Amino acid sequence: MSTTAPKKKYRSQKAAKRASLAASYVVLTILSLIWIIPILWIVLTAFRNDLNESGEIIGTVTSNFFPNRPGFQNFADLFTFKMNGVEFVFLRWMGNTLLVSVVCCILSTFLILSVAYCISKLRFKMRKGFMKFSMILGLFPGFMSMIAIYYLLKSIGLSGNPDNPALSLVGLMIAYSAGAGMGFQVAKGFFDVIPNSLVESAKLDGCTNFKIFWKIILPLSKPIIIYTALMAFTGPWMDFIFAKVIIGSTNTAYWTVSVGLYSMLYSDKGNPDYFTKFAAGCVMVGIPITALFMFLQRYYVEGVTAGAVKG
Amino acid sequence: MAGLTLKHIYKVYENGHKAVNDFNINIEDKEFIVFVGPSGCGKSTTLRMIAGLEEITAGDLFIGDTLVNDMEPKDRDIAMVFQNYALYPHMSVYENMAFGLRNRKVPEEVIKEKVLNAAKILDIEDYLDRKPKAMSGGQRQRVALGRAIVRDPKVFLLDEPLSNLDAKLRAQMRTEITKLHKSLGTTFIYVTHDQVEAMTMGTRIVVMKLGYVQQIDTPMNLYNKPYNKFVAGFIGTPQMNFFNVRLNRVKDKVEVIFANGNVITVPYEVVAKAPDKYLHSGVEVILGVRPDHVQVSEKKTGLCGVVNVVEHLGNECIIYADLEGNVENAEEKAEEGMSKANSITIKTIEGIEVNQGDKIYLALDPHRIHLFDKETEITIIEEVPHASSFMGKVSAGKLSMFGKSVALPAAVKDALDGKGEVMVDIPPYAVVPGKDFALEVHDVEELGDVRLASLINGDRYLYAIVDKKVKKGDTYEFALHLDKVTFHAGDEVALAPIGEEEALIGTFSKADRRENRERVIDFFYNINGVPVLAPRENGYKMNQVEGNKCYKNNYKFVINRKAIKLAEEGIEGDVKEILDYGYISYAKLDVNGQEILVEAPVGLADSKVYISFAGEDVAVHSLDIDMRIC
Amino acid sequence: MKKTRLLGSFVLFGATVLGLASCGGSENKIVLWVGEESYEFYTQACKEYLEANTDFGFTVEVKSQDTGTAAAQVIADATAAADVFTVAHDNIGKLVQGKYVKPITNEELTNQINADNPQPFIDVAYSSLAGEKQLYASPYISQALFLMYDKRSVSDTQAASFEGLAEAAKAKGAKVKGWTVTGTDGFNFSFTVLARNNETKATSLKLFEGGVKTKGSCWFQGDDEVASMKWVQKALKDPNGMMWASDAGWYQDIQNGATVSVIGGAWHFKTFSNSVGSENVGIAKIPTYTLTSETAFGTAAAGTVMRGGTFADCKCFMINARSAGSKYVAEQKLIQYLSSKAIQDKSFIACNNMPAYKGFADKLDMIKKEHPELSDNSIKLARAQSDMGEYGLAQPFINGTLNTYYYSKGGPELYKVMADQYDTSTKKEVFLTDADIQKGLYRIQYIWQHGKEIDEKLIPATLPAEID
Amino acid sequence: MAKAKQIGANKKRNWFLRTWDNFVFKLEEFGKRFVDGSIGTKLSHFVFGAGNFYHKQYIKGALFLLLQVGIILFMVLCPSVNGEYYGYKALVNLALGGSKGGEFDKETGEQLPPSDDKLRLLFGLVTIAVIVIFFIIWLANIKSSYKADLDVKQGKKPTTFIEDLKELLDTRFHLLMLTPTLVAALVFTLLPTIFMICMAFTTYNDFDMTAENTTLFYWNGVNNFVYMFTGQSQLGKEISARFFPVLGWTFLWAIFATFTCYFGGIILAILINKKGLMGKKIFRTAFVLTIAIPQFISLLAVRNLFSSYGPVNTLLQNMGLISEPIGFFGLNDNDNEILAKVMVIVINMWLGIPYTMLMTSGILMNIPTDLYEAGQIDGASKTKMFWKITLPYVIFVTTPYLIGSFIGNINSFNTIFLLTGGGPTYSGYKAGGTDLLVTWLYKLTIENGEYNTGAVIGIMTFIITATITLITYTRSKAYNEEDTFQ
Repeated sequence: MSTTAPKKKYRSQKAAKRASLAASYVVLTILSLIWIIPILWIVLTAFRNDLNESGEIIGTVTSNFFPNRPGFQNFADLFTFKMNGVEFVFLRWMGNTLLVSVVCCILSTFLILSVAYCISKLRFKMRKGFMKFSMILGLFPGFMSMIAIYYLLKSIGLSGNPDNPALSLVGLMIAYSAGAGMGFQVAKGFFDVIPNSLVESAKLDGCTNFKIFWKIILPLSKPIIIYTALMAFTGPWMDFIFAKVIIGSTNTAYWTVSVGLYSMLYSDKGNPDYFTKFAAGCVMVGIPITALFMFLQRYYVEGVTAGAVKG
Repeated sequence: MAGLTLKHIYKVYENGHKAVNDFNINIEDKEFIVFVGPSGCGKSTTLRMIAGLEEITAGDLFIGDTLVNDMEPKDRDIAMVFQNYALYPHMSVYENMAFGLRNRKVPEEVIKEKVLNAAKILDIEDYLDRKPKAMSGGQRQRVALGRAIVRDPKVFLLDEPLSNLDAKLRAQMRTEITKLHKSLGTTFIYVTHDQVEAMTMGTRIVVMKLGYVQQIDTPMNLYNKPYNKFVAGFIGTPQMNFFNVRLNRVKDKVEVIFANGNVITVPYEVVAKAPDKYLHSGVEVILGVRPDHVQVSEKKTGLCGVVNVVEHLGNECIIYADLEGNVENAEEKAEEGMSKANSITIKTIEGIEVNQGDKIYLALDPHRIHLFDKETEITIIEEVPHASSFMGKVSAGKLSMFGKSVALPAAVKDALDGKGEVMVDIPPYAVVPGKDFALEVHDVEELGDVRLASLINGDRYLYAIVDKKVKKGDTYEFALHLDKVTFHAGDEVALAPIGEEEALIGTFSKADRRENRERVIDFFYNINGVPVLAPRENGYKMNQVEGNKCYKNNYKFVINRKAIKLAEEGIEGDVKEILDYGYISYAKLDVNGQEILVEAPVGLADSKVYISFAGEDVAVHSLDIDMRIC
Repeated sequence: MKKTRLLGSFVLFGATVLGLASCGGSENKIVLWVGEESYEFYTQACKEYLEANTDFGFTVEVKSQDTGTAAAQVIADATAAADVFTVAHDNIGKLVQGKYVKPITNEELTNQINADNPQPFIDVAYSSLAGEKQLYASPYISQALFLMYDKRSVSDTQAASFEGLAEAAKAKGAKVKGWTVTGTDGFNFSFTVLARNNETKATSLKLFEGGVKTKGSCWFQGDDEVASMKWVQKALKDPNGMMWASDAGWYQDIQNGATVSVIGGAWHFKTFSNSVGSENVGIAKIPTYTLTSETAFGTAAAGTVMRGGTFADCKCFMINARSAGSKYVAEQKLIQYLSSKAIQDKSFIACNNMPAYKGFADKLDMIKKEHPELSDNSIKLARAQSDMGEYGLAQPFINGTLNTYYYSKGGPELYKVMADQYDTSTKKEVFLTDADIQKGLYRIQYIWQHGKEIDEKLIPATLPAEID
Repeated sequence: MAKAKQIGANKKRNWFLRTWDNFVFKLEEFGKRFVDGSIGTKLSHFVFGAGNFYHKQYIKGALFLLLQVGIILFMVLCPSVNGEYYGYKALVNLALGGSKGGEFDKETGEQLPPSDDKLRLLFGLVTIAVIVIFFIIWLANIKSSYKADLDVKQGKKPTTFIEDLKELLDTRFHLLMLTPTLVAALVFTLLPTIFMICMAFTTYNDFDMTAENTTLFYWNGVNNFVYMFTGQSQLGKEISARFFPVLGWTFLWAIFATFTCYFGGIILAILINKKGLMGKKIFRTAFVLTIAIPQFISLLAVRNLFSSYGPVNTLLQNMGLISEPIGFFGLNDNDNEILAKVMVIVINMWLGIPYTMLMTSGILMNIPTDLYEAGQIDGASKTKMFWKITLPYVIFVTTPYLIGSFIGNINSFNTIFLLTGGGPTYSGYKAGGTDLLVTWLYKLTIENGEYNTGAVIGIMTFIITATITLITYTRSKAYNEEDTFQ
């Protein structure tokens, strides 16, 4: 019945919406796949126990994405993995890193929060000076100071000490936490959001500054406390340059897990055959940290936005 | 329970912005003072300075009679209710109210009793264990009040506490706060931008604009006798109508000529106190009349308009009308804040049959009109008129006025010889009992501690401050203190009056001296190299406000002329001339380039003279920013 | 200044004072660094030694530290380094010059070193500091490059010559390469630099001959070298010829069949056998290559058969400079035991370390009989390394500064650019003509003799030319 | 009131004059304090804590005294670590510079190990820091005893130690909170940074045995900088040839890395936060995964994924797109440098986008929705709304972050180091194709021990980042409104 006047072609809002939604679903799935593939590949490699002709497990990178013969052998080897004559070295690395990250988490969170509170809520003579000082110091590339820090710690026997190498872990803790205080910007961004009238009414109620911090500010800053603790905790798990210099490349038993994993492949003792073990190690390290992240994601997002907005 | 005194309080931020300028007030105990004004006028800053949350740049703040400038907020024994209530979100209502007392180590049972008592007053007993999040705005507002009450402080500070509430709740809370003030009997200082709250709650109101105090007075005085156009426009709703008009005196009536040609007349009595120059339609002035003082009249009046919009509010109605008469560019003429040259608002009781398009005649209540100077926007009908001006003839060293002629003292004679006709502005305090002139007393007004008499001189009045004895109808014999009078010849000033104060530029310094093995520091004002010992607390204040700069910068020292004496030695000044005003004579001195007048005997011969004054009489003003330091 | 700042700095300062006391090596422990592959063996050896000599007076702690980077560790932080450590002999110069090591003074040890070792190793062990020669190192492992090939694709005869390797590779695939090298530093691809005439075993190369740095002691512009360079340039272009190790590493190139053989040392053997499977491991001397009309030059006429050469190197024990008193004496006794012939044999049996002492090759068959459990691969390994001895050249070593000239300062990198005929910084084809090649070799020789590159303009027009 | 002529109105004294005045003023005040202070104060100029003892503040007095004795012992006894001295000897060594190394120990005639000259420079700086602290403590102890004098003069009792501690919890609370971080920052950040800066003015170079004299370390003024730009020394030539190409690439990298991640993150956030889209949580978790995994694991995973025999190369070969494996990350010498740079930026997007996406989603949540409704009514199309409402709002809010991330990217080390290790190496030069200033600095210092040249590069990087920060930061809104908004 083409006689009726042609319907004015305008896309009904509902149709347009559905089409654009469909398009974004497709795009998003592709993008998520792209983001997931490398991680998926490492996890799959961790479970790959393909054999070469002579029946041994192929440890190197191979062309197949999916394992022909999945199994837990790599993890088993990882536990008994020996490097530089040190038995069960991977477990020791995990232990060392856990110890360092727990101590750093406590120390750094305390330092960051105390500095952030001071800069955000207290007014004192050298306040702008301190902020500029911390900004400028942040601009220097860190490598050169690594050597100086190594020698500073060495002079108080906390690193490169042949008698008790375990002390270099203490040295690493100090080195990580020492710099933490200067990274107060994100926490300060969060404290700025807490209304000043709360602090002022507490002052009128006769509180000392300490009491205001302890009784009023801290109870209200659960998200930023968790964000800072999370960042401080995951720090030692990610750094592999600094730790190697402080602990020393011959001190294998006291390495952190990141230094260990990196050395498995790319140091002079590295061997491409260890790649599957490396993948297993990555999975072992990745799982706890990812779980922590997913669990605390809400606070992480809050920290990120608070920091970013105030800068 | 205590009063408050603020003397010359200034607040200047580092970037030079002057938030509060020369704030002076003396608050009695149990008063309910309201600071009102548009946002950014410095009202909250002043409140925060009283609370100690903001540092006072200069000036003295007394609570009771103790100086509290440097005292910690918690020691000032004041309580404050914040605009956003500032309740601790993680504490229950009970803990919120008890927090202050716990800090002061008050025993738990006393706290419990006080909190419950306060809760009863504000009937929030059954919310005591709730968290602030779980309560409405009004309830939270009450908790904030409760928190202040339990402290039973000397002074109660409230920073726009009702601005976050809805209209109905706001009205209800207004009455509750006023009731609270009555029951507690504490001094309240209340900050708001809502003039309705100010008018309904305050015993006295401070109107502020851009950091300057416009007027401090009771609500009714503000309503009826606004000091300037801003206060008039700010107080009262709907807003006062303003028109640019000219005044022309015709015998005992004064014609008010509108820009669009309408003319109305008011009795001369109403504008008697206005300076004469306004009354000859030479100068444009601003006429202000409140909508409630404009009535729709049956019979024809000089003012008529066409009804534009009518708003019925139940018990009264508001009519917006356009005045008739051709005004070429009515739109442009209306500056900011002025109602368009030809539109007027009228508030009348309900029941008047008026609807859009009707032509109505309007009658202004002559006794409720206000007139403001166009430039300064200050009212021209001041309670105590600034000055009354009359013509006078000068010939052969004699001045003939008021039907009499009197010999002129030397100083005036030299200034006026050959001027002939002069216009003389005579301030009320320049008329003193004496033999030179006599006029009949038309009326005497009692204005607080001042008695103002209006003396008839032809068709105008000379206003004079008189003592108890003078009554209506007497003939008052008086003389004129010519040094306080201004003589105009043509349009430039032939002889200006002599002010009360003198200003000298100098520096500030300190010196140590040993007094029984102790180091004692003295502070000095140095003018022209001559040190004058300054009071010690001024020295501390200078250091506090200006820091180390105080010993480097120059300052303006303002001294009351009465306090300046001639002495053997002191600040050297060379005499330029002697001004003899008959009852008093002055020496005009040049103190290294700065010219000042000092009381001096007529016969003073020597050309070089030394003047001295006491440090206590000196007020130090900063030169960089217009601020009185101490 | 506020009071609390003092508390903070006081606490830190106190820590510094206290910390100092705890530092410094403890007295009665000797720390020994050995290569990772022989870590177990030497731990066991030291245990046996201590049981045998109860009056030794020191405990010994063995740690594993790659011999390649041991020297760098010592220089970086001498106090944190071991008391006795093992380095490849090319590091001796640096360590002696920087006074990080102590000379060997023990009479018996000196005699053992002079008696057991071949002359090139002895020359290397002595070094001069401030003019006076002293014994610093005790060799215990010898090394030489050799060929490792995948027997599944290369027959033993093909492994004898590079042309054979190319042929085997061609059979496997159009793009399969004949052989690769394990690294691009001066040592690992020096087989063409050190190539010799297969029969006469002579070469026109002179590398600090007689261990002196005089005008004539270096010569790199000989016809053999030019011919070898032209040969290696062609080999790199040949689809089945030579390839550099890929980013994934030579190990994966073999495993994935990109190449069929690799030239490497004993320390690559374990990884190589893992990648192809121990039964497919083939070992041979470095193959020969025959010059063709394209690759011939001057006296190195077409048809001459050259064989790739190698450095005859050794790993040695050295003593940390901080050793003193009775510990210093004990350390030398321990070195004497660990570098004795008997222990060297045991270490060969346990972890394929090629002994350094003279005449080991002849004992090979006897050892094979006594230790049937030894795989014939390890025997072949030993055989290949000792055969290469004739074609080997002990790395030149005059004093600390010398071998860093040879080894670095752009020498090896320039050689590689010549071989690739492509300069990555200028993105242009270079060294295409014989004259360019001679100019390149001249520049490398200049580096050997002066430790820095010569300015382009100063190169004389007619080459080859003497350099003083 | 006769208007007094404005003579001598204060002209604005510039900053230097003002600081000079303050300094002179403080000096006079110091002199006066000595003259009229109590005996205790006078004594405290020489013996720390004397003033406090005089005023019966025993604990405080004891603390000051202990500090003085401790520092003097430190300076005189020169404690030594591995043969390197603190104390006055360190100062002497620092001034002399240049260690002959290998002196012979007098008693045993043994040859001493060479003094490690890095330590010499460091211990010299530590000693100078101790002297500065000594000076600060000296001033503090005088001021504290003078304050006690004033208290006595005004009839008050001098503050007891407990009162001082209480004061710490209130009026001087910021001191208590900042001191640990400040001390840590001074010792572990400032001192090492100064160490680095000084290093640029010495000949210090771990492995350069070619130096004729064997002194490893002596001050040679600005030669390092001169060498670098004129290429006199062989090393200088090498550095100057590569400095500007590397600088150019560092900027290119910072710009690309920052803006790709920034806009990528915004677009992704908008996609995910589209109304009516289900499964937001799942999608976001997929992306957040890359932030959760430690960076070095994900980067090494990607590096091996793209290696010659890894899945990607094999896939491309099977599909016939390429004949032999491509070196994506310039790990082999003659790989394509441009490809390496592009790949590094793409992988950096893979790492950076989730972070900005999270941040933007947080911000998108609090864009007032009525803006969009108004837009819809005005008939604005989806894209118009993006350009006119969403983008301007997000950009306005996140400008401080943008600046921060730009600076971060100039110093971003992991991505380049782990993926390309500096990219296709240039024959003879240390800086490779994709080397940033930071990775090049790492190669120079940690790998090759050329500390002085590394320090020069480090200082150059600082100067560049500092100028950018100053220009953008001071003009940005965040700086001047920093504390007014609260």
